[in-house]
Amino acid sequence: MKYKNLIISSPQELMFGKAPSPVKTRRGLIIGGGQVYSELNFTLPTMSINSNTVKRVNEHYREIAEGALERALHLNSKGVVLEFETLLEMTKTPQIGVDIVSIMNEVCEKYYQKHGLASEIRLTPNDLREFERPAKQRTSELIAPMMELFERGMEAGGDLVSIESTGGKEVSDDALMMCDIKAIMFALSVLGVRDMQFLWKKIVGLANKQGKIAAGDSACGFANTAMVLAEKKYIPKVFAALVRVISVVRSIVAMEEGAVGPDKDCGYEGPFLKAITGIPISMEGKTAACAHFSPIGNIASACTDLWSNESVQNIKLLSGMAPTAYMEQLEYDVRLMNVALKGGDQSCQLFQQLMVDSDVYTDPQALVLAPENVIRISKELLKGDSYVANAKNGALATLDIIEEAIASGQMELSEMETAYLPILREDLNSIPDSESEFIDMMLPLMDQSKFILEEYGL
Amino acid sequence: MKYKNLIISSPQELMFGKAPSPVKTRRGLIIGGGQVYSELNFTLPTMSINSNTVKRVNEHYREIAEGALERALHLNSKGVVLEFETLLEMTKTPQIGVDIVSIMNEVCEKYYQKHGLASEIRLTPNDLREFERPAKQRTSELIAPMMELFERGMEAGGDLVSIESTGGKEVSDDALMMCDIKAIMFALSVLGVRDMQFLWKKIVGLANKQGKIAAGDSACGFANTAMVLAEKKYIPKVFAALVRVISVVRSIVAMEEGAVGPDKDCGYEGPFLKAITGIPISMEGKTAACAHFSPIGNIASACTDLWSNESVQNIKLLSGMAPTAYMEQLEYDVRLMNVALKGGDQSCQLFQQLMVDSDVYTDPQALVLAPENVIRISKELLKGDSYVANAKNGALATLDIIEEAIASGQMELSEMETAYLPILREDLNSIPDSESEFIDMMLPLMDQSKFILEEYGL
Amino acid sequence: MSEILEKLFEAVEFGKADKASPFPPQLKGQDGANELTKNALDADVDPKDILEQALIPAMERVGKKFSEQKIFVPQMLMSAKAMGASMVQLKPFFASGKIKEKGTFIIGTVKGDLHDIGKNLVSMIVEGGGWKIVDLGVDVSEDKFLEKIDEYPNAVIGLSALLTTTMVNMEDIVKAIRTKKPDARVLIGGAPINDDFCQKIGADYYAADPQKAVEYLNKIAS
Amino acid sequence: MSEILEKLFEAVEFGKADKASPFPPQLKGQDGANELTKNALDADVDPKDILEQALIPAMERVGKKFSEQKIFVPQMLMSAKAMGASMVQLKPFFASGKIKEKGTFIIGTVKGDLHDIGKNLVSMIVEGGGWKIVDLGVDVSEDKFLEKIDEYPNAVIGLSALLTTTMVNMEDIVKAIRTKKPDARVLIGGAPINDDFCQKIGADYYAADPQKAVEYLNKIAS
Ligand code: B12
Ligand code: B12
Repeated sequence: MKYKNLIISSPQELMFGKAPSPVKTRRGLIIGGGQVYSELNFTLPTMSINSNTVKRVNEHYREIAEGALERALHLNSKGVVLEFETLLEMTKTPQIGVDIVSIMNEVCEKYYQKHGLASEIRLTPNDLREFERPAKQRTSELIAPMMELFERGMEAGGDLVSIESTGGKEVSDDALMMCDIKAIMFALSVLGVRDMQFLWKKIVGLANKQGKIAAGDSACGFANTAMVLAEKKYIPKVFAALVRVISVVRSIVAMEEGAVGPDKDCGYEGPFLKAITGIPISMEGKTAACAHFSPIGNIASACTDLWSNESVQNIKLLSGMAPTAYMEQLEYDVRLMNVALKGGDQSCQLFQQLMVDSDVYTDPQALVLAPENVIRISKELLKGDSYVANAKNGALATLDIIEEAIASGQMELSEMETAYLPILREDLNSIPDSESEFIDMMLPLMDQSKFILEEYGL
Repeated sequence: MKYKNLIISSPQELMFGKAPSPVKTRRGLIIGGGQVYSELNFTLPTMSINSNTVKRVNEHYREIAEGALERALHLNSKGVVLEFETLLEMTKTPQIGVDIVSIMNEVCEKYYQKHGLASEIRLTPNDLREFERPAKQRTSELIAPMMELFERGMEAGGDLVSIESTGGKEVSDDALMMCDIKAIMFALSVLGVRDMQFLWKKIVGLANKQGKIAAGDSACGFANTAMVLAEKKYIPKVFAALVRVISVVRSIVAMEEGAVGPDKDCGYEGPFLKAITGIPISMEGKTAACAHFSPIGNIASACTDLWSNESVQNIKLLSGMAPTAYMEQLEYDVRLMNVALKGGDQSCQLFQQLMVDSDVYTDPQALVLAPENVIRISKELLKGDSYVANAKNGALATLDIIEEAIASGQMELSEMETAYLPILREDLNSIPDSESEFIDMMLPLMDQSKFILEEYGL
Repeated sequence: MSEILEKLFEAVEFGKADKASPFPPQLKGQDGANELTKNALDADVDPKDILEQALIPAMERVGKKFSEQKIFVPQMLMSAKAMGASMVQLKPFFASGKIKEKGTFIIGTVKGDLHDIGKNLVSMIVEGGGWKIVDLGVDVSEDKFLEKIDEYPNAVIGLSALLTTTMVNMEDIVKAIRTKKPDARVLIGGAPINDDFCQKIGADYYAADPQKAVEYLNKIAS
Repeated sequence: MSEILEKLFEAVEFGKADKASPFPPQLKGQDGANELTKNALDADVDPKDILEQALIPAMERVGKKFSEQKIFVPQMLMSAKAMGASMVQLKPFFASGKIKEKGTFIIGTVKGDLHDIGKNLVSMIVEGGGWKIVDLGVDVSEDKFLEKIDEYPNAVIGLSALLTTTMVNMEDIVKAIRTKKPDARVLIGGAPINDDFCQKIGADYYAADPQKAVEYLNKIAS
């Protein structure tokens, strides 16, 4: 791993709105430069996307952008990021995605020119490669349309680019359901890392060519999925907490390849990435209740630079369209943080403390996001000589932190949960530090029809 | 007016979660006793209510209550109020309303018995009298079903009762659109006050008979309507701010007749009522963006005891049902306040200051809700010898506050807005302190076919 | 445009109904729409020109200013009153058929629903656009609509609803109208309504705001 | 119930597939479902009793514990594996027709959609309920469904979708099924689905979770 030392090594400095390496955008947002902005996410209502409906699809996105920016303007917003996370058809047929970017960019430009409201589009194409099983991560023909959408989407006005890439997911899907931490380690710290290296080299190349911003990649299919499953009580929360930490070594590869942030929201590995690399990040919490329920509603905002709602359909609520309503909610959340920032260190610290105290001992997934624990875990995530070792050390530190919180009586966990702790520790301890040894250890245990080693450069 | 002195006379003591006269409920919530609770509001999706659909209607309410309480439980909620604001059919045919109360009460009881989660139902029947024009406020046959729903609904498990009564609305509807402040004064401080006296004597009588809690009456059709219209830029915000303050003398009549709080959310006159009478209150702000947009998203929570979302339909979002999602959002908001309360005076003060600073100078309607201004205006609202004089004094103080904020450069208002200030002041100054003189002055100016003086005891 | 029509335009734009009216302050003491219309007619200006060159364009400008958020509702209401004051003078010409409204617009809030602020705004702005308005008020049943359609067989019908439990009543009303008068145009609006709903219940058009309603109506009229 | 069936019940409930399996720790070294089934058959226990008195009730208990949130998915998966290990022994009796599944359940995630975690859970729990499962995987087109319906003409069909842009594909699939086999029962599920949508597209039943699906299927089977 490229990073050997933390950029932020004191918990007090891990603060919302402030990142050591802020990202400046075309229309003048300075993300991480002392201000938190809203990042609005949205999607279509129930409908199909085809040549008959594409006009209506476009109208939806225009309406969403107009409604959101009009509301943001009315609320004296300091700036907005609109995340356009595409639906499959929009990546499969890049023209559809490109057109939507153009439409929204037009709206952004209008509000910028007419009213001085700065906004920027984050374009997040789909990782189509998972349509093939076993996945052909490097040789698939589906890579071409993905790259086309990145390239032409940036030309059309997408200034930040991200993806939720899926390298290793063919392994992690089952591993999550079986709570098999070794398989998760294999999926993320071996396959995931290797795929990220392959993919992000390309993405950064495309972005640099156009002077655009390669932002980051969130382990959605891993860490977010684990959280949703834990929230449904399908898998233990302690397991989900570990998955989050392990995903850091995978997601950080984007930065190693040249991504500069803001990291994407939904995997919640952002705080660790911020501590280690200094980039600004996006997070989501209570105001993403439209998209999924969460055990980390407040603590998620403790050190974020963008505040997101993950996704909401363009449907009508009593007040107006749902994305407009969520725009308002995000703006008010963000206002509180910005007022605190204006008040100086003490008021930020106090407000952050409220966010942290609010959730920290209610769930191990919240616990690991407390700035103090982020720093402690991040240190472990750097110590070793391989991604595998780093992920393992981070996960073990996480187990320590959970066990300490239980031992001190601050966190209560059910028997069902705590029963997993020794098993997880034992499994983690059984993992060697060397990648090749780890691969040798895992291969016999796995269903090798599910993934193709060559597609990961192995 | 009964109240001659403020119960809370220092802005520092006007704090969320703490009311001088807390309200204790059957299942042990202590509203205003040092803790803020969520108040979830909800309504049906698009559908009609009739004998064919009533089964489905009931299912919706059961689903809403189950979903919300399950989520609240999962989030370690300290307690919840479910506001059941009826739709017309449920008051017209009280049996429908009563059945829904029973169903939800059953769910509340289950969560209480099985998991110790305390919740309570606030029952808010409709004011049916506005179906007749001119309204027969005292002699209408529609009063009978309203009272039946109050009475039988409390028996069925509605522990808090409220209403958004409409006395004077036949005058205020036009007055709002014409920005006629004198007519608003007539509607609220003459007609509204008199109707509240008539109505709340009855409601308090019914509640006391059953040992239930007569909670309060919010000037929704006046102050909330004004806010929504101002938010659409249909009428000036300065006008809407005045309407809110004037509505205090109308809504406080509930307390004079024996209501004890928590006051209802949507008129936002609560902070003044809390300062004057010491009762706990409910407010709504950013987390009511599902129901209407708001210029007071954060400041609204500065001194609230319940935190509400006003209303959301039982429709599906990506995460689950919308009321469940809003339950989560409210709970996280409330957690922050409760953590601050736990931290003691200093942390509460600081958090409240963030809420206030966040909004205070963005809109005159926010300005009047700053604790300092609430206290200052409340003092004026007590000074006179009549409701008319009190409302007038409160409104004039509000104008002073707005003008001072403009003069000091802290608040910017457009010309369109400021042009109204001298006109409003002149109109207010022309109003005599005596009710009878005021009536004599107004009658010739008004369309008397629209209201019946006798129905207001005049 | 003649000077007198220009003045009338101004009176309507700024809401000066008649000389006695104290509004707007800057026109205090001057003739209002009522007097100016009378003067124009006395000076043999064609009532059609009064309507089409002064009143309707003035109200159009007012509607535009409103939708651009440059004026508040009360100003628009004053303009509507001024237009009304002018209409009093024009009445005989409508009666004789010399001039005509663009058409008749029947509007009401559907049964069970009492919200009328939005509906009233729509009426006002459509009226300013040169339409005859038949406002049935709130809580209006199918029967009442049908009755009025008998009276004004070519009218366009507008339905308003603000409650999710009453918007479904629109469907009954549209059905009833279709049975009686299959070719009648029905326009719907109100906060919970949208295009999909409009299509679902078979209404002709959904307008999100009064401006859109006027555009649609004018398309029909032309 | 005989002692051996009780033990088999326990092996399935706690997920002990065979003697070699290290799970669950408390049954380490003991016979698993595979061995116990063989022993039972050797002892002439009626295969029907094995199925109906041990396997299915054990999986029912597991399903209940899961829906009461007393166990996590991995435990349920282990039980499913244990049941599978028992089934290996019972296979000949299914083949000979001596014992029968309750029916066949064809399940798939609809075209365009790759979410399968929910679908997989449903398969597993329905299988535990005594149904034969034909899992078509993800991104499944009408044609693939129809093909399998040819193969299993009495099967109940289950469709899963997690995306609002793919749930609409259910409608096409239901239509295609209806054309080919009007009386086939179609059950749908997935996070964005609800009752109204189910009615709208003419599917037979919407199940919010696997338990509800099993209840519905068992009603059909009986
Ligand atoms: C995990 C997940 C993924 C994983 C999928 C892994 C996998 N192998 O399935 C990954 C990361 C790959 C993924 C990808 C995508 N996802 Co996704 N994903 C989720 C997530 C987080 C959880 C879904 C889940 O597994 N839940 C747990 C299971 C157990 O629950 P369930 O599926 O609802 O199933 C239960 C019931 O519904 C029912 N059931 C389900 N099926 C059936 C069938 C029958 C017959 C019956 C009776 C019952 C039944 O029983 C199950 C058990 O109780 C959801 C968020 C959410 N709130 O749901 C988003 C979500 C569904 N995904 C979303 C999106 C947008 C995507 C992507 C398009 C993202 C992108 N831009 O690339 C891609 C699309 C991929 C594709 N073509 O399908 C959106 C959908 C938005 C929309 N407009 O519809 C969601 C809602 C996330 C969000 N909030 O924005 N996703
Ligand atoms: C004002 C108001 C009231 C006032 C009504 C005063 C009046 N004379 O109209 C009062 C207080 C009386 C009231 C009462 C009730 N209300 Co109310 N009310 C509102 C409020 C705050 C604003 C509505 C409004 O006037 N908006 C301003 C106008 C200008 O906008 P508009 O109506 O949308 O109209 C515009 C467009 O829609 C369009 N349009 C409208 N009609 C038409 C028609 C045509 C043909 C066209 C082309 C266009 C068009 O043009 C207009 C101008 O742009 C809304 C909140 C909201 N977010 O909308 C709740 C709201 C509509 N009310 C609500 C409720 C529940 C009620 C009550 C049932 C409350 C109770 N429990 O007693 C009662 C029901 C009374 C009844 N039988 O109808 C809910 C509805 C929830 C639901 N399930 O549907 C809302 C959404 C409040 C909420 N968030 O919970 N209400």
